[in-house]
Amino acid sequence: MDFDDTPEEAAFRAQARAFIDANAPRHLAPELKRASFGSSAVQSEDPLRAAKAWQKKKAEAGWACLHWPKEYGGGGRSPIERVIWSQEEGIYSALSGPFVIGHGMCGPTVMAWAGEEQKQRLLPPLASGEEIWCQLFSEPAGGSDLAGLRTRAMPAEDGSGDWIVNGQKIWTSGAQHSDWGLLITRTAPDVPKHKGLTMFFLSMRTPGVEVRPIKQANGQSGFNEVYFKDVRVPDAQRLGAVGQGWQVSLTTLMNERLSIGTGMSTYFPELFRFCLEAEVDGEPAVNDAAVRSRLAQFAVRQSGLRYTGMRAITALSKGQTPGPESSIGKLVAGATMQELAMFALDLQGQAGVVWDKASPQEGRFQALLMRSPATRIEGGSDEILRNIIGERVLGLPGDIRVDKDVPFKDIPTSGGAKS
Amino acid sequence: MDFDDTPEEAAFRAQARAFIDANAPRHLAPELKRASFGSSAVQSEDPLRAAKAWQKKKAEAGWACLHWPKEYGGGGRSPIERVIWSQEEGIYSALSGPFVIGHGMCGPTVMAWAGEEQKQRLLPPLASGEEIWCQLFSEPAGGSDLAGLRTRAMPAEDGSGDWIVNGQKIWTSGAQHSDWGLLITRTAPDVPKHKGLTMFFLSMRTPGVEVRPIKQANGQSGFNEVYFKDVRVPDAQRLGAVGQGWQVSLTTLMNERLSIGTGMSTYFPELFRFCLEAEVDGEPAVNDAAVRSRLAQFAVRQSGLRYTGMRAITALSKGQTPGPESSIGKLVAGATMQELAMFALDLQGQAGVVWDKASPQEGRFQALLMRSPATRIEGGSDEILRNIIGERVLGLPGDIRVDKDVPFKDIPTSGGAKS
Amino acid sequence: MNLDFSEEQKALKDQVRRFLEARCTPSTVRAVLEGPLSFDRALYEGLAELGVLGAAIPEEYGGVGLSHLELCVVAEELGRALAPVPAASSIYLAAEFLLQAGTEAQKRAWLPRLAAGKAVATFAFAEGQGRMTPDKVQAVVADGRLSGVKSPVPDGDAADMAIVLARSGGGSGAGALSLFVVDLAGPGVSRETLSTIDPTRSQARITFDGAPAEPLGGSGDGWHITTQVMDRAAILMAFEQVGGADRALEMARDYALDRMAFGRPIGSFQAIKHMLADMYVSATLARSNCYYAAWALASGAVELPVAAATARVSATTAFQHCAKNNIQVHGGMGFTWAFDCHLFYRRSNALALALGSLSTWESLLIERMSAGNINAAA
Amino acid sequence: MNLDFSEEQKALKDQVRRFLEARCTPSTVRAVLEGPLSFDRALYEGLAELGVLGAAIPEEYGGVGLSHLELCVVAEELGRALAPVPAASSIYLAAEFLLQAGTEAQKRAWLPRLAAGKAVATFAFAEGQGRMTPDKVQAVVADGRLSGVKSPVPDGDAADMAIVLARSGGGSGAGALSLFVVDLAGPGVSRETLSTIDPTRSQARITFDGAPAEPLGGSGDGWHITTQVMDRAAILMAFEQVGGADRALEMARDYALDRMAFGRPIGSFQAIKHMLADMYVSATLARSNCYYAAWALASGAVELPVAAATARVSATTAFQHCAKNNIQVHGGMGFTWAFDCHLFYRRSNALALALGSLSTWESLLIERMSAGNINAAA
Repeated sequence: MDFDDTPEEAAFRAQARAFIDANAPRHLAPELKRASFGSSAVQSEDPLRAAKAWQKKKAEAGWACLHWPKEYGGGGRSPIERVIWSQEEGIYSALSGPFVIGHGMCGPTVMAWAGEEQKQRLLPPLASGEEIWCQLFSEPAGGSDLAGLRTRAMPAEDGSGDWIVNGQKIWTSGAQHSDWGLLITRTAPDVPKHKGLTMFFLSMRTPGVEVRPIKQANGQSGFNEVYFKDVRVPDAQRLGAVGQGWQVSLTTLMNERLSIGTGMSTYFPELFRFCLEAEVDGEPAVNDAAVRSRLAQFAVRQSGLRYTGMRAITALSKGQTPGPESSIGKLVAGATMQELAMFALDLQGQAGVVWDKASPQEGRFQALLMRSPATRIEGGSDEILRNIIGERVLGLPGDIRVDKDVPFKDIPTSGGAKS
Repeated sequence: MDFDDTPEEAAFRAQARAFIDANAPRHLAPELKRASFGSSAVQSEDPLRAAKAWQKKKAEAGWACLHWPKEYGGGGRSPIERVIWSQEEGIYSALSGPFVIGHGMCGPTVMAWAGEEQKQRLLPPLASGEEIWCQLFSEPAGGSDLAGLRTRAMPAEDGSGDWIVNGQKIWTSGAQHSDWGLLITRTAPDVPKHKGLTMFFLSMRTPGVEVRPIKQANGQSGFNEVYFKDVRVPDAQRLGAVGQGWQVSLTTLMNERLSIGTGMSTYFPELFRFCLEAEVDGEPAVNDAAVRSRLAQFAVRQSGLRYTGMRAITALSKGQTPGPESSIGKLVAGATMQELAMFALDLQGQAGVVWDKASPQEGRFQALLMRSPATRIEGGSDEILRNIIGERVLGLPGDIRVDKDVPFKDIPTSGGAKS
Repeated sequence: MNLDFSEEQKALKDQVRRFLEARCTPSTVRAVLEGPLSFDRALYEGLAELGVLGAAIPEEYGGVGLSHLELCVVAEELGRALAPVPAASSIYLAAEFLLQAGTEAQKRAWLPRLAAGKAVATFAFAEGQGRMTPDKVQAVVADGRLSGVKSPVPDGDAADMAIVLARSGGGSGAGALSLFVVDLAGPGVSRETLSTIDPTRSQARITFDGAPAEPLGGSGDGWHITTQVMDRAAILMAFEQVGGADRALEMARDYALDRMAFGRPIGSFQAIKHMLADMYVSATLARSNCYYAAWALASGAVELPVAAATARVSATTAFQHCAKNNIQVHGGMGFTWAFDCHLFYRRSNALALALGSLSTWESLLIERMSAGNINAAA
Repeated sequence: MNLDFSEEQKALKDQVRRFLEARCTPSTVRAVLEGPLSFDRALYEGLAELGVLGAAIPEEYGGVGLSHLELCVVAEELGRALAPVPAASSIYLAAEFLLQAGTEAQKRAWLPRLAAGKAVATFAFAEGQGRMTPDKVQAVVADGRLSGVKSPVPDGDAADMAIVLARSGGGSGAGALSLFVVDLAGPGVSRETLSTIDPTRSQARITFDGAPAEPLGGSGDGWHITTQVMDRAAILMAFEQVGGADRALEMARDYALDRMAFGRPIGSFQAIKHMLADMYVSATLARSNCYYAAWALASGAVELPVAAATARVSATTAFQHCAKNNIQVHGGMGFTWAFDCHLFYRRSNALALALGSLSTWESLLIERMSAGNINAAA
C-alpha cells in the first residue's frame, strides 16, 4: 500500500504538470477556486469561450480526451493516465463543464456505433472542443423509466428515407450551446418498450428544433427542454439498427458510470473549515460535542468516498476494471451534501436563512442546500442507484415488471400528470 | 383541549381505582415495577398462577374483559372505559401477559364466527382466565406472508367428517400453557392461496399436538413451535366455512390493531434517568451537547407516541373510532428502542458490554438491546407496517402480486431454506 | 381526556382553509417570491377581516378574544398554504410581547392595529450568525436612544414597529438586557432587505443609530420575557410547520398515485411507498406533540416550556423531512421552478431557523427536562 | 497509487479464510457462547501455528516478521469468522504495548509466547462505566505493588499477563499514569468472569490487592503510550469489524435470494433490496477507510491518529448497521437462537464498545482533525 506513482506514472504526471503550469489560464484560478455549488465557475468572462480556449490548447498539445485513440483527436493514453491528468488539471477541470456530456457519453457512443467516415468527421472537433454535443434522452414522461420515452421518429412520407421527429426531451444539459445532439426516439410503439427505440444524431440547428431553458428550483437554469416539431433527420444519422436504440443507449449510460475520479466531494472540507471559525456558545464550534458527533459522521463518509475512489484508481493502475464499489459515490454524496447544508445553516442560527454572496461563507451552504436535492435525482435517483447496487452488485432479482412484454402503446400512463 | 375525565369517566375511574386498591396483589408491585424488557415480570412466585389469580378476582367483580358483553363473561363497558381501566390497572396489567392473545384476538374471533352454544361454552372461562388460548397462525414458510401457510387439514378418511391436521406452526406465544388454540390451515392447495384456507379451534391437549419452546436470540423462550401429527379436529370446531379461513383470520388481525393504550414506550424515561446519573467527561451526561441532541430526538418520539395514543383515546371517548395514526406506534417504538439501547451502551463505555442484573442499571439496556430486534419483526415487521401505512392510510396501490391468482401449489417456494 | 380541537375550532379551521384556498394559491406565493413586495398586503388584510389575526387578542384591544387554540388552528392553515404574510412576526411575536409585558398604553397603541392588519410589527433579536445568547446582544439603549445592528429581522423591511432586545444600563449577562418598542418609521432607522432562501417571508438588516426607544417590560427583564414569548411563538410556528408538512406529504402522495413509471404508479414501488409512510410517521408525531403544546399554551400549564421545545423540535424535523422527500418523490420535476415543491422546501428550511435553530431547541428541551419537568415527557 | 493489499497478502488472507472455514464454524463459536470456556484454545494455537498471531512480531521475538498489513488481513478474517480467540487482547493490544514500550527483557519474556499462542496477555484499562479519562484511573502502584479494580478487562479471566494502566508517584492528570506488567497467576490477583452481551469474547473484573507490578515504559508515560497503542489496535479492530460487516451482509443477501414470500424472493422487494444496498454502502465506506488506515499503520504516517479514528468510527457504524439489518432481513428466524444472526449482532455491539465507544472516537476524530491534520480527510 502506498500513495506513490510508479516511475512511469510519475514521469507522465511531471509532463502533465509542466504543460498545465505553462498553459493553463491562471488568471481564472481565483474564481475557479471560489466557485460555489451549482453556478458557473467563471463569471469574469464568457465561460463558454474560456472553456473552448482551454480545450483547444489541450487538444493542440495532445492532452484532450486522453483515453481516446489518437486518430479521433484523443491522446491514446491509458485510463490511469487520464486520472493522473485530471488530478493535475485540478481546478481547471471545472472549465470543461460544457464538454462533459460530449466527451464522456456521446463520443464513446459514436465511437462504438458510427461508421468510420462519421467518426472521422465527428470525433476530432468534439475532442478539441470546437463542437459541443448534448444528450437527448430524458423525457417528461420518462424520468427513471428512460425506456418509457415517447418522442416519435417516423419515416418521411416522401420516400427519401429520412425520419421525421416529433416530441419533447427534458433535462438536456448544454442544449443551448450544443452543435450536435444524440437523440433516442420511438420508432415502433406497437412492440414492447425496449424494442421499439432507435438512436440518431442530429445538428441542433436543424429546423424544428427548439431549446427552452428550464428554470430550476434554485433559480438557476443549467438544463433545457428541447422540442422537436417535424424535424427531419437523414437515415445516415442513425446509430445502430432501427429498433436497436436501447442497446445503443446502454453504451452511453455505461460510459457515464465508468468515469472515475477521486470520489465525489461531500463539501465536508468546507463545513469543517466553517466549524473551525464559527462559534457555539462562545467556543469554536468544533469543540461542541454535538457538532463533533455530526462532523465525525460526515468526515468518515467524505473520507470513505475519497479512498473508495483511490481503490478504483488502484485497479486502473494495475490495468484492471474497477469493482462495483464506485457505484456508491453519488448515492452517498447526494444525501450527505443535503444533510451537511442543513447542518451548516443550523450552526448559523437565525442568520442561516440569509443567502448572501457577500457573507463570510459567501452563501455557499445556502447554495448547497438549494442545489443538493437535484444531486439526489439527476443521472439516476437514489432509488435507482439502490436498485443498481442491489441487482448488479449484490445479484438480487429485479423488480417485478409489468411493462416488459406489453406493446408500448398499451402500457398505462399518467392521467393528468404534467410530466 | 384538556386531560380531564368527563364526570362519568371520573366516576368510573374512581370505581376502578377503589377495586384495584382493595384487590390488586400489592406484594408483587416491587417486582412488577422493576420488570425489565422481555423477561417475565414476576419471579418470586409462579407467574401463571399470579396471573390467573388476579384475572379471577377481576372476573368475579365484573372487571375482566371490560368491553365484552356480559353474557360472555365480559363487563359490557365502552372502549373508553376499558382504556381508563387499563390506565388504573397500571403495573398490574403486566400480570395479564398470558391472556393478551386470548382476550385480544382469539376471543373476538370466536365471538364473530362461532355458534351461540360454542360462545357460551368458550368465552366465559377465557374471560375469567380459567382457560388460556393461543393463536396458531405463523409458519416457518409464512412470516410476513401469512397466507403462504402450509399446515394441511384433510377430511378424515373414515367419513366421520373430522379433519386430520399435519404441519407446523411457529412463534406461538403461550402455547405451552394454553388450553385452546385458534388454528388456520390449508384445506385446498389447488386454488389461489387466500381461497384455500379454513379456520378451526382445538384443544391443545388433542393427541398429536406437540409444543416445543423456541430459544430466542436473547436467550429467552417466550415463543414456541407447535407440531401437528395426524391431529384429529371435529368439524364442529370449524369457524366459518371451508375456504373462508382468510376472512376469519382478518377478524383476528384487525382486533390486534384495535387494542389501544397510551402508546408504546420507547424506554426514553429510563434512558433519561440514566443520563441524569451518568457522567460524560466529569459532568452529568445530560449536560453534554451530543447527548442532548440524541436525547431530544428520542424525547420527541416518545412524547409523540404518547400524545398520539391520547388522541386515539380522545376519539374513543367521543364514541368515535380512532384514526389511522395509531398504526405508527410499533414502527416508531421498535426502531427507537434499538437505537436507544445502543446509545445507552455507548454512554456506559467499555463497561456497556457487561450484562449484569446487579449493575446500577440492572442490565436493562443490555436486555433492551438484545430484545429490541424482535420488536421490529413480531406482529408485523417494519416493512409490513410501512406497507400498511402506505396502502391503508395513504391509499397507495398495493405491491405487484405474482401469487394472487395462481394455485397455491404452483407458487415458487424456497429451495433449501430452513424456513 | 380531550386532546383534540373542538368542533368550533375545526369549523374555524375549515373556514380559514377555504379562505386561503381561494385567496392564497401557489401563484399568490410566487408573486411574493418573484416580485418586489415583501408580503401580500391584501391577503393579510383579508385574514384580519376574517378575524383570524386577532383571534387570541382580547376584544378590548381590537381582537376577537378567543383563545390561543384558535390561533394554533389558524397557524396550521397559514403554514399549509405557505401564506406570504407577516403573521409570525406581528402576531405570534410582537402581539405576544405586548400582551405579556406591554403597558396599557402600549397595548392600546398597537394591538388594535396589529389585529386589523393595518400595522405590522416584529421582534428584532438576532445580531448576525450563530446561536443567540445574552452576551451576543450588542445593541444598546442609552438615554432612550437605540444604536446597533439587528440582522436578520423577520419582516423587518415591512414592519412599522419593532420590539428590540438591547443592553441598557451596563452590566453583563441576561440581566443587562431589556426590551424596547421602536417606531421603524421614526428617525435613526435604516433598513435593507436581505436575500434569503425563502423570499416569501422577508428578512431585513436594520441599523439603529440613535432611534427613539420606549421601554417594554421591566428594566433587566428583557431576556426573561423573550424566553417566554419565544416559547409561545415556537408553538404557533410548530403548527405552521405541521401544516406545511401535511401539505408536502399530500402533494407527494398525490404525485405518487398519478405518476407512472415502468407501467405502474410510482407509489406502488416500496421505495416510494415506504418513503411516504415515513413522512406520515414524522408528520403524525409532530402533530400529536403540537396538540400537547397547544393544550399547554392555552391552559398556561407549567409544562409549557418543555411542551414548546418538544413541539418545535418535532415539527421542525417533520417539515424538513416531508419537504425534502416531497422533491425526491417528484423526481426531476420536483426540482423545477414551475412545480411547487421548492416553495415548501424553502419554507421548511427557513422556519427551521426562525426563532433559533433545531440544535438550539434540542438543547433547550433537554435542559428544561433535566431542570425538573421530566414527567411531562415520561 | 496502490490502495490495495499485495498478491501475497491476499494469498495469506485466502489461507486464513480457508483455515477458519474449516476450524472455526458457527458451532465453534457457539461452543464458547454456550460453554464454560472463555475461548477456543485449540483454534488459537492453530492460528499461532499458521503464523498469523506473530505476523507483525519481529522474528527475533518469535514472530513471523511481516508487517502490520498482514495483521490487518488476519484481523479481517478473524472478524468474519467471529473467531472466539483472544487475539485482540493478546496481539493487537498487549504485544503492541511490548513492541512500543517494552524493554528488551520484557519483549523476550513475553512476545515469543504470545506469538505462539502459548500465553495470553491483555490490557487492563477500564474501571467501570463511562468514557475513560486520566482522572478515572484509580488503580495505583506503590512500592512495586498494584492495587485497584479493573473492569471490564477483555479476556481477563483467561490471560496470563496484563498490562495495567495505573497511577504511580502522586500527581494528577495524564502525567500521573504509568504502565505496568502484572503476572495474573501471581499473588494479589483475583478475577471474576462477567456476564456480557457477547460471551464469545470473554470479559472479567480483576481485583488487584498488592500484586507485584513491573514498569512498562517511562514513568508518567502511561497515558501517552496507551493512546498510541489504542490507535494501532483500533485499526486492527476496524478490520475485524469490516470482516464481520461483510459476512453479515452476505448472510442477509443469501437469505434474501433464497427466502420466498408472496411467491417471489424477498430480495426482489425494494424494501429488502434497498436495505441491503445501504448495508453494502456502509460496508464499502468502512473498508476503504480501513485500507487508508492500514497504509498509515504500516507506513507510520503522521496521519495515523486521524486515520485510526476514521477507520474506527466508520467500521463501528458499518458493523452495527449490517448486523442489525441482517436480523431484520431474516425476519423472525433471525431472532432465533438457532440462526447465526445474533452471533453477529452480539459481536457488532461488543466490538463497538471495546477500545472505547463510538461517541468517544467521534470526538477524538474531530479533535485530532482540528489539531491540524485536516488535510488527511479533505
